[in-house]
Amino acid sequence: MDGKVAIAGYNISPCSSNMVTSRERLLFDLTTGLFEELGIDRDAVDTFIIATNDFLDGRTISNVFLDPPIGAYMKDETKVEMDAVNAIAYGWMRILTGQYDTALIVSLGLCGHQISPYLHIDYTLDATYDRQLKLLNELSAAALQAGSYLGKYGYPAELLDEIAAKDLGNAALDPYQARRLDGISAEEVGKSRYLYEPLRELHCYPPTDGGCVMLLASEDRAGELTDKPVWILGMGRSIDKYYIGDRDLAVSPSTTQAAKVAYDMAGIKDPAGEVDLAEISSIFAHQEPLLAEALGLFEEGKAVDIYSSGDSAIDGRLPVNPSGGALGAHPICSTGLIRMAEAARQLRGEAEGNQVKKAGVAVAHGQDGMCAQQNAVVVLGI
Amino acid sequence: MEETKVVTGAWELSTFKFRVEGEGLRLMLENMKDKKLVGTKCSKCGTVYIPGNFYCRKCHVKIDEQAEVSDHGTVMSYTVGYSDVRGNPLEEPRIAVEVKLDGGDTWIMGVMQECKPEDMEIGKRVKVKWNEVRSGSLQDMKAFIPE
Amino acid sequence: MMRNVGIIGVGYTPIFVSKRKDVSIPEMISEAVDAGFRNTGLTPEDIDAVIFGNMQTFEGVNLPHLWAVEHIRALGKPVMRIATGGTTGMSAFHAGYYHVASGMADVVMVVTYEKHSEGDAQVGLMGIITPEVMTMLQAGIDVTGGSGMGAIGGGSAGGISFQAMSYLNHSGASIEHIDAMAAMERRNAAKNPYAHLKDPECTAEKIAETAMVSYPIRFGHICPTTDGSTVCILASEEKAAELADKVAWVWSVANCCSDATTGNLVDGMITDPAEQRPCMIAARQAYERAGIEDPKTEFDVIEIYNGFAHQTLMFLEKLGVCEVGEAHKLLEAGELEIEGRLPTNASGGVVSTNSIGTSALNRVTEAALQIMGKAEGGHQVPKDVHKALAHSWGGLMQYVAVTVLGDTPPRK
Amino acid sequence: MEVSEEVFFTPTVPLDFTYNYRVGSHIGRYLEGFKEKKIMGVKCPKCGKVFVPPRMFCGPCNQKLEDFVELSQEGELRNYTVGHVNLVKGRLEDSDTPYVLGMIQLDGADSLFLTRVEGVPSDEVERGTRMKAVWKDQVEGDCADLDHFEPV
Repeated sequence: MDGKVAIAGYNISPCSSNMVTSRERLLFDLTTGLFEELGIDRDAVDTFIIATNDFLDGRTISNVFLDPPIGAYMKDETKVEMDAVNAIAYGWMRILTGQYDTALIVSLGLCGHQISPYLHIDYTLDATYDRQLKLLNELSAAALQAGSYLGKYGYPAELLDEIAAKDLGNAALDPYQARRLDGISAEEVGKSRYLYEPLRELHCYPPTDGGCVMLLASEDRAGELTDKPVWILGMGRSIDKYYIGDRDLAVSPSTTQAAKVAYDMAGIKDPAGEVDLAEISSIFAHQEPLLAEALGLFEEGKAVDIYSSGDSAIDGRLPVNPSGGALGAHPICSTGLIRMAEAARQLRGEAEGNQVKKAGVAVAHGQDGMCAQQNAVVVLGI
Repeated sequence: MEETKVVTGAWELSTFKFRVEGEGLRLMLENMKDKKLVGTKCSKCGTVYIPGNFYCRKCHVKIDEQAEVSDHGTVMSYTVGYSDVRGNPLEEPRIAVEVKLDGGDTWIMGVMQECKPEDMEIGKRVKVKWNEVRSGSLQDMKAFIPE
Repeated sequence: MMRNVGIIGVGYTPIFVSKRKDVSIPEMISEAVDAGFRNTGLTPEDIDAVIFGNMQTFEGVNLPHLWAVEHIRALGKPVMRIATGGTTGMSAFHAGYYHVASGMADVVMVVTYEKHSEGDAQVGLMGIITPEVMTMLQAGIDVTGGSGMGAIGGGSAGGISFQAMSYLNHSGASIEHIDAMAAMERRNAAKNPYAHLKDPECTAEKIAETAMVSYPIRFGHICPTTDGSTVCILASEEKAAELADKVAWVWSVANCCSDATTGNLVDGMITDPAEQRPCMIAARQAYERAGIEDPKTEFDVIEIYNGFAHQTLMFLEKLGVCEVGEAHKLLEAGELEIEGRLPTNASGGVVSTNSIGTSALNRVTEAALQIMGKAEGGHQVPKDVHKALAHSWGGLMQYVAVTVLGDTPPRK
Repeated sequence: MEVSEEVFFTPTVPLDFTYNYRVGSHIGRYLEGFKEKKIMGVKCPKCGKVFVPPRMFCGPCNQKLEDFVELSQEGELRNYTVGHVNLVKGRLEDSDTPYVLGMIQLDGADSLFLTRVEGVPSDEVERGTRMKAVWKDQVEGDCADLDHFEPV
């Protein structure tokens, strides 16, 4: 790979279950806020990439009214209809060609007040089979995955309470998270109601409104824009089979494949030893250790020890989701980008109450589809 | 080619709760009671939006200034409708116009009345036909008619 | 560092028709994917990444690549879903281009489709502005009352009439020219095995007999809704040399957007839909990047995205391949015909075949096949094709994407 | 980023967009089998695996699948979840009674099959239980014909 690409800046919205805003207003405020911080205006942006979804926004061509509010009037704009980590991948490639020096990645998901987020997965299902059977939905599929994961290693269901308590504790310290349950214990998590066993309400992401924007820049341009560039060291993306009956749900081969590509690019040989922190789009509690294993950060079969020892806590050996992750907020399409922004916040040493001790190399992850069918992994460094 | 079974599905748009920006539209509606058309003006480029907008779509800056525009304007484009999009004929042709109101920069769509299709042309001067009774609704502006 | 990128193969579903009753969505897509592999001799192992695009509200399937992952042979590969409305196919192609140009992939497959028969295209288009229409209702307007609002209900068809009228007014062309344009494209379509509405004997008079929808748009000027899928395979220069006999090289890509031009009472429009400044900006940028000095003389073939027949004429002018007001004269002189000086939409264009997700990609693939000399069924232009221009528009008439292709690599 | 609710119009859409899906050759063949209370799978000529429901491709082998095989109506419960809620148009609603969804490996199949499980209390479900298919009395070649599975 020739040339380097940096995160020059980002702006995360405070997320909530009901953000009293419109898509236009949210994106206008996010972009102008970022531009102000960087001391630039829309002229400094060469190309714009929007990550939204027609089914979440409730309209055909969901980006159709979003170009002026992000400053893209009479400029180059395109849309990646996936988690915004994929839009980052596109912006990164555009800059690598040398044709563009800056790319603004824009994402929003109004999945709290505007739409039930579970419908978004319903519409991805095989329209001729699964949607006719009406048994599968995002939650029942996730529960089957959780059962498969716990069953594989013989983990107790209480592991899920431990994971969620760790994440929700972190989320309570983070200014951008929607679900704020200060000081919640694993026991209290274990008292929340069952949705689909073994998943309880607090093991699952909360329906969330939110958004995030991020400016990528070439090496030369990054130097002019910021004193604290965070570099994209590696990127990988991959996809698994569709039918959950075909998949071993306890593992995530596509995450492993994506991570291998990203680590190879970044020159990382021993991820568990070399990565300082991870921000993972685990939208259900069991997905955090499952994906951390696929990312090579956790040893398989050791999840109970890892969570009981505090190894993955903010002050642990390898903090995972020090921001609280997607159990704190999951504005679909933005979640992976927020993970990247949270990782950048750590690497820049600006994470305040969530700050980990050593932050030199971070991994961020985004997902799409049922049971994390499609995954994107990015390695960041300073 | 063998025909295969049909099954159904839906996109449940009825479950959506949209929030559509309404600052500018509400400003216009309020003033329409008094036969006034009030929009907003970008202090950077001077573009006058009717209905108003909370930011300038061209400049990407916030807008705070209001601006009144005339209820007279110029036809920028028009069309004469003969059938609906599925080909069912309309009872009589209808004229729809895009009008740029004097003092404003945006085109707004409306129905043209008191004018035959053959008398229509781009550049034609028109004015708003106000409803006698006005309630701050889009109905207050009944149609465009020749000046 | 920008690498050279070439198109090494194209795959279409065997037919583009209004209703494919025999196959499911993924099954139909697989036909184009199979054709892509058959036409190039490649296998899925050769593909590094897949780009996928369509307009998903037309079928009500969200992220269809997830369901169709095995049909598009994408397991274990990076898949990027691109969706930008009418320009989707070309935006997806551009994403494929940047994958290869950046060095992140050597061979990329771009997959697009639309299966309009599973939904209602008018309703799908209505979905662009449903909240705005509902807002107008809430604000008191009688949406059923006038053709203006009725036209909005028709999605792009309504605003299109304003565009066509404005175009006729400033270009000097007449509605009879739009009739003649549509007729030429339907005749060209008859020579393209992958076109939908074919009429080898079509004339302007025949088009003029079709019902007037909203003056100056007649039924005969409007694209059909089509079921079909298109695949395009891109490769780096090194891989292209290894894998392909004929290559159409990508000289440049560019795109630009303005503001959604509905002109409704929630958002008044700020640009004339016939002004098409984004088209002029994108074209200028594409020509600069490709080193095109005189767009009026350098192109041998042009493919224009024309959901409505007047757009062929309008965009020829906006792309700068002729003067404003000149396009209809070129048409009258027969210069736009397959055998003419400036063959335009030899494929029959979108006005003859519109499976929306594929439509913008088909402009690129058709231009590429002309360069390769592989256009089937009699629509290959007789002269050597060295440079070709492909265009697309989308959104509410505010997105434009263009691609310039050539028969040699653009850079040493 | 947030402003007063009064700024906005909050329209709703009074209708859902509807679609008609062609099931295609493979699900078509599967549902044909249902008319005779048969469960059809499809076998990959390369890896030999049998998939249910049938689909056109084996991704890992890049093989087109055309070899339809009838599967046993019995199999083993491999995974399950107990549902305490229903999702109705995306909204969570409490279920009157907990219900069981199971992933069954039919004898002769290599993929798991999602179904409702009945005939066993939701707190007594066990992986490894042998299960059998229970059909509706009237079958029409519809997904709903195969009603549920229950212990053998």
